[in-house]
Amino acid sequence: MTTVAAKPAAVAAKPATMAQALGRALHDAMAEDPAVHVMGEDVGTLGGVFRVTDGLAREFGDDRCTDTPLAEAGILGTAVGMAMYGLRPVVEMQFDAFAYPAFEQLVSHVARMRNRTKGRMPLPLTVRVPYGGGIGGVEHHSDSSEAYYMATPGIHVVTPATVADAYGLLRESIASDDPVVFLEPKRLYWSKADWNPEHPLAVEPIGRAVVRRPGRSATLITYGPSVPVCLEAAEAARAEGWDLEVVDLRSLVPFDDETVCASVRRTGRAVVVHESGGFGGPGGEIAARVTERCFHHLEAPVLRVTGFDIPYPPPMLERHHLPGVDRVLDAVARLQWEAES
Amino acid sequence: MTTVAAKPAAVAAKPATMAQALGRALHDAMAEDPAVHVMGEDVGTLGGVFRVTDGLAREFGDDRCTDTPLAEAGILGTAVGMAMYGLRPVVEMQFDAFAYPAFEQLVSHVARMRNRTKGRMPLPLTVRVPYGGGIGGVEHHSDSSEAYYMATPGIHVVTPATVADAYGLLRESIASDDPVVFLEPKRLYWSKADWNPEHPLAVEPIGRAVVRRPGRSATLITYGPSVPVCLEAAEAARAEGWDLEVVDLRSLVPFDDETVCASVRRTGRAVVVHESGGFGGPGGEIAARVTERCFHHLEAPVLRVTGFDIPYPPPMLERHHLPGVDRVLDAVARLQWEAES
Amino acid sequence: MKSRSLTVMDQRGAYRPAPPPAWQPRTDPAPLLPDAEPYRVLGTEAARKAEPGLLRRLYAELVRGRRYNAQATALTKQGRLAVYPSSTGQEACQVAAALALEDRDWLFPSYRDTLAAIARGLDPVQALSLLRGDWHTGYDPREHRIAPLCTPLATQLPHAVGLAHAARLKGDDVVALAMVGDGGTSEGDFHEALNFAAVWQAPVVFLVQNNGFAISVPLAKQTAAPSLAHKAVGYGMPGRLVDGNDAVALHEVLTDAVRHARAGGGPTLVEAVTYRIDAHTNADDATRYRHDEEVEAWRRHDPIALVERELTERGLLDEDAVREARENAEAMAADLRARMNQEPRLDPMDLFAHVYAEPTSQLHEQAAQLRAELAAEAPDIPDIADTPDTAGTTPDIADTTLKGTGR
Amino acid sequence: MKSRSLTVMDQRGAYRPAPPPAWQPRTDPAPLLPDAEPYRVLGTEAARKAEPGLLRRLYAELVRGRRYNAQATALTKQGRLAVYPSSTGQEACQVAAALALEDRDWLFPSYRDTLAAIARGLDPVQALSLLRGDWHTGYDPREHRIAPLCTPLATQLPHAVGLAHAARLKGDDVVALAMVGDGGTSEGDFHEALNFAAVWQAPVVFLVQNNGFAISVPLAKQTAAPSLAHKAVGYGMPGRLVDGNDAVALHEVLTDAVRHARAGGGPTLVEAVTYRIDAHTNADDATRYRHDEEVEAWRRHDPIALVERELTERGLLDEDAVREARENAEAMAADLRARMNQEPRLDPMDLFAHVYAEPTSQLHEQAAQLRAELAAEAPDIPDIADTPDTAGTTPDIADTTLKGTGR
Ligand SMILES: Cc1ncc(C[n+]2csc(CCOP(=O)(O)OP(=O)(O)O)c2C)c(N)n1
Ligand SMILES: Cc1ncc(C[n+]2csc(CCOP(=O)(O)OP(=O)(O)O)c2C)c(N)n1
Ligand SMILES: [Mg+2]
Ligand SMILES: [Mg+2]
Repeated sequence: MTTVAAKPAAVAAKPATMAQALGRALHDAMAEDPAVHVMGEDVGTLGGVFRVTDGLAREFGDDRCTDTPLAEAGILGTAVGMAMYGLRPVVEMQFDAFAYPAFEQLVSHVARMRNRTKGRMPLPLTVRVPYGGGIGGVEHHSDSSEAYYMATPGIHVVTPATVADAYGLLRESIASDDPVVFLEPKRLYWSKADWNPEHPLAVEPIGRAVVRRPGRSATLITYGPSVPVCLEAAEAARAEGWDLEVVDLRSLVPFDDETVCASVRRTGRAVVVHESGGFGGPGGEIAARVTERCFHHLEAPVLRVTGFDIPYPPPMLERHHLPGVDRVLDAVARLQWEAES
Repeated sequence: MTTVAAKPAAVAAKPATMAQALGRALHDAMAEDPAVHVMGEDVGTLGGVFRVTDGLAREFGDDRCTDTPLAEAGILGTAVGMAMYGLRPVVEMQFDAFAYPAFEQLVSHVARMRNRTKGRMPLPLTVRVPYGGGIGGVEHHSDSSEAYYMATPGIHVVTPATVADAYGLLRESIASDDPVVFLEPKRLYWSKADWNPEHPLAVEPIGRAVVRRPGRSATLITYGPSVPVCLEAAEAARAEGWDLEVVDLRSLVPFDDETVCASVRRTGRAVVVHESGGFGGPGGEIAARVTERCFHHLEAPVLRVTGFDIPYPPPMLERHHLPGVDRVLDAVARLQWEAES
Repeated sequence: MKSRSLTVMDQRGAYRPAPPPAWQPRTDPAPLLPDAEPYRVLGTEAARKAEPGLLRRLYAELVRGRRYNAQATALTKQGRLAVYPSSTGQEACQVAAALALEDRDWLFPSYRDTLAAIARGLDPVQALSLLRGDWHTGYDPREHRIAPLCTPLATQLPHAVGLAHAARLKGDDVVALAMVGDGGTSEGDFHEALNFAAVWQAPVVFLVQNNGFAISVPLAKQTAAPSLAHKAVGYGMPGRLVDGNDAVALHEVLTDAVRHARAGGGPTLVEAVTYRIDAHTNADDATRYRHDEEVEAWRRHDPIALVERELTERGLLDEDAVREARENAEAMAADLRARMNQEPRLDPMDLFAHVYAEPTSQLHEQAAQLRAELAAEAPDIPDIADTPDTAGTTPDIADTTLKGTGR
Repeated sequence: MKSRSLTVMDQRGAYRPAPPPAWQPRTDPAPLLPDAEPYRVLGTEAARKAEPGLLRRLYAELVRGRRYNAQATALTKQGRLAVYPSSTGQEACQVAAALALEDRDWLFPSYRDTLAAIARGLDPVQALSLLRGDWHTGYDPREHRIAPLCTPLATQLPHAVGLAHAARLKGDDVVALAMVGDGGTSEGDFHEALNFAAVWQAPVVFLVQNNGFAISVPLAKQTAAPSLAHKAVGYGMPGRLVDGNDAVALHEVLTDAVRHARAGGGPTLVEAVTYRIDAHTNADDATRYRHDEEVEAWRRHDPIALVERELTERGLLDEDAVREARENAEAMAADLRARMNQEPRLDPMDLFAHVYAEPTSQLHEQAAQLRAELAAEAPDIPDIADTPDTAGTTPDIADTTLKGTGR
C-alpha cells in the first residue's frame, strides 16, 4: 500500500463535497495509472447517479470509464477478468442492495483469487458501494451490508467519514493489491469540508483507525455515516459531564485493534455505534474483540447503538430507525456510572 | 409454529442417519400437506447428491419433487412465486457456496416479503443448505455462511446437530409461516442415532436452545457441526477437573438469550465454538450479547473458538482449520481460572 | 396433480441429443423468431377491424394514464412523493398490459409500472405508497393479484414464473404477466426466469418495455441483439416484436400471448418498442444523455394520438367523448391530489410488526425502546397499536438483564 | 487507447429503436442462427480435405487424453484424488479447445476440463492439484494463460470476457476461450457474460460442452431451446452447432471462431454435442438416471474411433503410429501415477499466507496459534516457512491483550 504523497500547495482550500473528493480521487488515480478503469451502470455519460464519476468519460474516454450493461454479476465478473490481465478496475454499484446480484462473484472469486492461486494472481480491484440510509430512498435503496463483507476473508472493507478521507482512502484502495469493498456513506455525499484538491491530505495506509475527538469518560467506536452522529453526541454529552472519545475506524477490515483498544483501556467504557442492524452486525464483532482484549479495563459491558433488526424502513419512518444523538447518549448513560470510583 | 405431535409408537427405535431423518421429515411433511413442494438441482431422479430427497419424486411425482434447471436464483425466485400462490416450497441448495447466486433473492425478497407487504404476504419457504467442511470437499464445497444469514432480518436460521433434531427442526421449519434457512451440517449427514421414525421426538418450536450436557465450570455455546466436538471436549475436560456445560443453540435466529444467559450466569464463564470464521462471524454476536446481559456474572471474557479467518482450505489442510477438541480445551484453559475464589 | 398423465417434457418433442447419427428432431426455431419489424395496427389497414369498444376503452385509459403521470410528477415537486418514475409516452404498454389480463390473472409490475396497476383497478393512492415513502407496498397483493412493485431489476420475473407454475399445478387457469425494462433484460434473473418458464411451460407472458434507455444507458450499450424479442428463441419460446406505442397492436399481441399461455401453450416474450418521454425519474436530468430532437420525434408517435386519429377517422370520437375522457382524468387527478395532500397516518411501531410472524426477543426490546422514545417526544399521543402479525402477542420488554438497550 | 477513432458501438449498426416510422436497420438475425444439424466432418466427404498432420496430432492427443482420464479415475480408487470428474467421451472437446488457441491466448476451464489444460501443455500433476486436495490451483495462471479450474458454474465466463476485453484495450490480439457445460448455460452468469461479450465485441469464444446431463438432470429439463447454440442470436453473436465427438469438425469451428474473434469480429457461441461416458464423478452413480443402452450407443460414436477410422481409411495410420500413441499415453500415465503416489508436501502455514498481501493482525494471531499446535504435535519438524506474499513481514503474535486465542 502506498501513502499518497502531499503535492506542493498551489491553490487555497475550498469547500468540497465528499462526492467531489471521491470523483477527484478517481480522476487522479486514472491520470496517474493507465491501468485504472472505472466501470458500472451510468458512470459514463451521466457521471453516475450521485455524480461521483462526472467528467471521467469525457476526459479519459469510454474505454476508461465505461457504461456497462445492467448486470452486477457481469460487471464484477468482467472486472475480475480485467484485473487478471493486469488492469485495476474500479467498479461502481449503483446502490447497496444492487450489489447483491454480484455476491457470488465477490465471495467465491474476488475474495479468494489470491488464495486460490497461492498468491500468484492477486486481484487489485475496488468495488465502490454507496451504502446506508437517511436520504429518503425507497425500499432497497438504503441498505447497510457491511456485515456481509466483514465476514468474507480476502477483501478489505473501507469506509470514509470525512471529505479528506474520501479522497485518501479511495486512492489507497485503488492502489491496494488486494480487493477492496469501498463503502460510501450515501448521506455524507453532500457533506462539505474545506479541502485543497491540489494538496490532498496524506493518509495512512488502509487499516488505521483515527481518534476524531479525544476524551476521557468513554469511547464511541464508529465509522462512516455514524461518525458525525457520534461527534455531535460527544458535544452534547459535555453538558452531562461526559468527555467522550470518538474513534473513526475507517476500515472494518483490517481492523485496528491497537487504536481501539488503547482508547478503551484508557476510558474503561465503550459504545459501538453504527447504522447497520445490530444482530449479527459489525458491532457484535467489535464489542466481542474489545471485550476479549480489554476485559479487565472495562467498567461496563461494551454497548451497541445500531439500526433496528428490521428491513430498512420506508422514508417516512426512517428517522425512527436511524441511530441518532439521543440513542447514543442513552447508551452512554447506561454505562454503569454508579460504579464510578 | 406447530409442535410435531408424538404418534403412538408402533416399531422400535433403529439406527438412522441424519440424512435419513431429514428425508423422512420431507416425506412426512409432503404426505401431510399437499402444499409442500421440494425443488432443486438433482433432488428428483437422483435423490440429491446427499440422497436426502431419495424416493420423494418416485412417491410424490415430479411436480412435487422437481429437478429444476441449474440456476440458484431461479430456483429460489420461482419458489418465492410458488409461495406467493400458497405453496410451501422446500428448496435444496446443493452446497453452501452455491447458494450465493440466490443471495439477492434471499435478502431482497425472501427476507422482506412479509415486511414489504405489511404482513399481508408472508412467505412460508424453507431453504435447505448443506454447510460446513470436514468432508474433504474441494474449494467452494465447504463454506460456512451462517453469518450472512444471521445478519439478514426476516429469515429464521436453524441448524440441527442430532438425528432427532434434524427431523423435528425441519418439520418445524417447513410448518413455519416465516422463511427459514435450514443449515444442514454436511459432516453430520452420516452421523447415526437410534431413532424411531414412527415416533419422532416432539421438538419445541424453533427458537429454543437446549442444554446437551449440564456442567458447572463453564458454558460451551455451540451449534450444528461443532456440537459433537464440544461434547467430546466436555468429556475430555473432566480429566482436567472442568465440568463443562454444552448449549446447542439449534437456531441462530431466533436466538435463545434465555437459555444461554441462564447457563452463563450459572457458570460464570463461556466459550463460543463454531466452524465458521471468527471475524464477523456468529461468535461475535453471541459473545457480545452474552456479555451485555451477563457482564457482572462473568469471571473472564467470553472467548471464541472458530475456524480461521481464511477462505476454506483444500482438503489436505482442512484438519488444521477446523476447531477441534484441543482448541476448545485450550480456550477453556484461558478462562482465567487463577481468579477462581 | 398426479392425474396429469404426461409431464411437460413428455408432451413436447423436447430437445435432448441422442446418439448420432439418429439426431433427434429438434424444435423448429422458425416459428419462435419475431418479425423483422415491430408489429403495428394503428395507421394500417388492419386498424379498421379494431372494435370500437376497445378503441374507446383504450383511449379513455390512455388519457387517464397521461393525466395520472402528470399529476404524480407534480406531486414530487410538492414533496408529496419521494420520487416518481414516469411512464409518460409508455401509457400504451401500461394500459395494454392491464387490459390483457383476466381478473384471476396476476400482474408483476416493476417500479415504473404503477399505471399498469392502476389501469388494472388499483387505487392510485395505494399504488403510490412505495413512491410516497409510506409503507413499501400499499395494497394487498393477493386481493388485487398484483405483486409488489419491484425495484431490484428483473427479480420479479422468477416470481411470476413460480406463481404461474404453482397455479397450473393447482389446476387454476391463471396467467402471470411480468413487466421488465430493456435494461432489466441484461440481468441474470431475466435469463433464469425465461428458462424456467420455458422448461416448465409455465403460463407467463414477459413484457419488455424497451424505452430505449436504462437511466442514461442507451440500448446499444445494453445489447447487440437483433431485437430483444430475439432472445426468446434461446429459451424455446416465441418472441414477438411490437410497436409499444400502438395500443391496439400491443393489446392484440398480449391478449394472444395470454390466451396461448392459458391454453397450456407456454410462455411468450413480447418486446414493446416505446420511448420514455420524461426523464428516468423526477430526480434525473435527461439532457445529459439525449437530445431534444429524439424526444420530439417520439412525441410525434404518441400513443394517445395514434388511437385518437383512428377513432376520429372512423367517426367514433365526438367532442362529448373527448370531454368525458378528459373530465374523468381530471376527476381522478383531483382526487389523487386531495388524498395525497393529506398526511398519511403511519405507526412507527409497524417497524417491528412485520419482520416475522412473531417478533423475536430483540425486536420486542427494540420496540420497547422506540415506544419509550415516542412517549418522551409526545407524551399525549394515543397508545400505539400492537403488532398485528402477532395475534395475542404483546410486544414487551424481554426478560433480559439489560432492558431497552440501543440494539 | 484513445487513438481508436471509433468505439465498438459506432462501428456496428447497433440496434437502437429510433422514432417510427423510420425504424433503424437492425442486425440481420439470419447469419447468427446455427445450422439445424450439428456440423460434422469425419465420416463425410469433407474429411478427405483434413490435413494428415492435424489428424495425427488429434489422434495422439485423444489417445493420451483417454488414458489420462482412465488414470485419474484409477487414482480416485487409490485415494490419491479427492474426486475426479472424468471427460471420457468428451476428449475431442477438450483437445480441440486446447489446439484452437495460440500460445498467447487464454483458456478458461471448468472443473471438468483438466484435460484441456493438459492438452494445452500443463503438467497433469499441476492440473490435478485441486482434485487431489492439494492447493486449489496448482499452477500459475499467468504463466500458462490458463485460468484456475472453476467450480462455481458459469462464473468463469465473465472473467473470460473481462480478460479478453482488457487485452483488446491494451492492444494485444489475445483471444479467450471459455468452457461451460449444458447445465451451466442456465446460470445467470452465462447470460451476463455473453451479453457483455457481444456489447463489447470482446474476443471470446464460448464453448458449451453439451454432454446431455448436469449430474443427473437431462438436457430436456435444462432447456426447451431448439439448441443451446440458438441462444447466441439473443445476444447478437453467431451460434455454431457442432458434433462434439468429431474432433476435426470442432477443431475447425473453434479455430474459425478464434480467428474471427482475433480479427475483431467479436464473440461466438459454440455448442459441442457430446456425451459423458463415465458418471458425473467417481462419487456419482449414473445408473440412477440413465440407461446402459444410451451409453453404449454413444460409445459407438467414439471420438477416437472417428479419427482413427479416417486415418486408417486414408492409410495415414500404421501399426507403429498406433503403438507410439499408446506408448506415449502409457508413459504419461506411469509418470502421473508415480508422482501422484508421492505425498505432496504441504505447508499448513500457507493457510494464512495468501489471504491478503499482508496478513491482518488476527491472521498473525491465528498463524501463531497453529504454529504452536504444530510444534506440540511434532516438536522436531523444521521451521515453518513464513508467509511468502509478505516480503519482510514475519507472522507473529500481535500485541494484544489476549495472545494466541482460538480465533
Ligand atoms: C438490480 C438492480 N440494479 C440497479 C438498479 C438501479 N436502477 C434502477 S432503474 C435502472 C434502469 C432500468 O432500466 P430499464 O430496465 O430499461 O427500465 P426503465 O427505467 O427504462 O423503465 C437502474 C439501473 C436496480 N433498481 N436494480
Ligand atoms: C453455481 C453452482 N451450482 C451448483 C454446482 C454443483 N454442480 C457441480 S457440477 C454440476 C452439474 C454441471 O452440469 P454441466 O454444466 O452440464 O457440466 P458437466 O458436469 O456435464 O460437465 C452441479 C449442479 C456448482 N458447482 N456451481
Ligand atoms: Mg428502459
Ligand atoms: Mg453437462
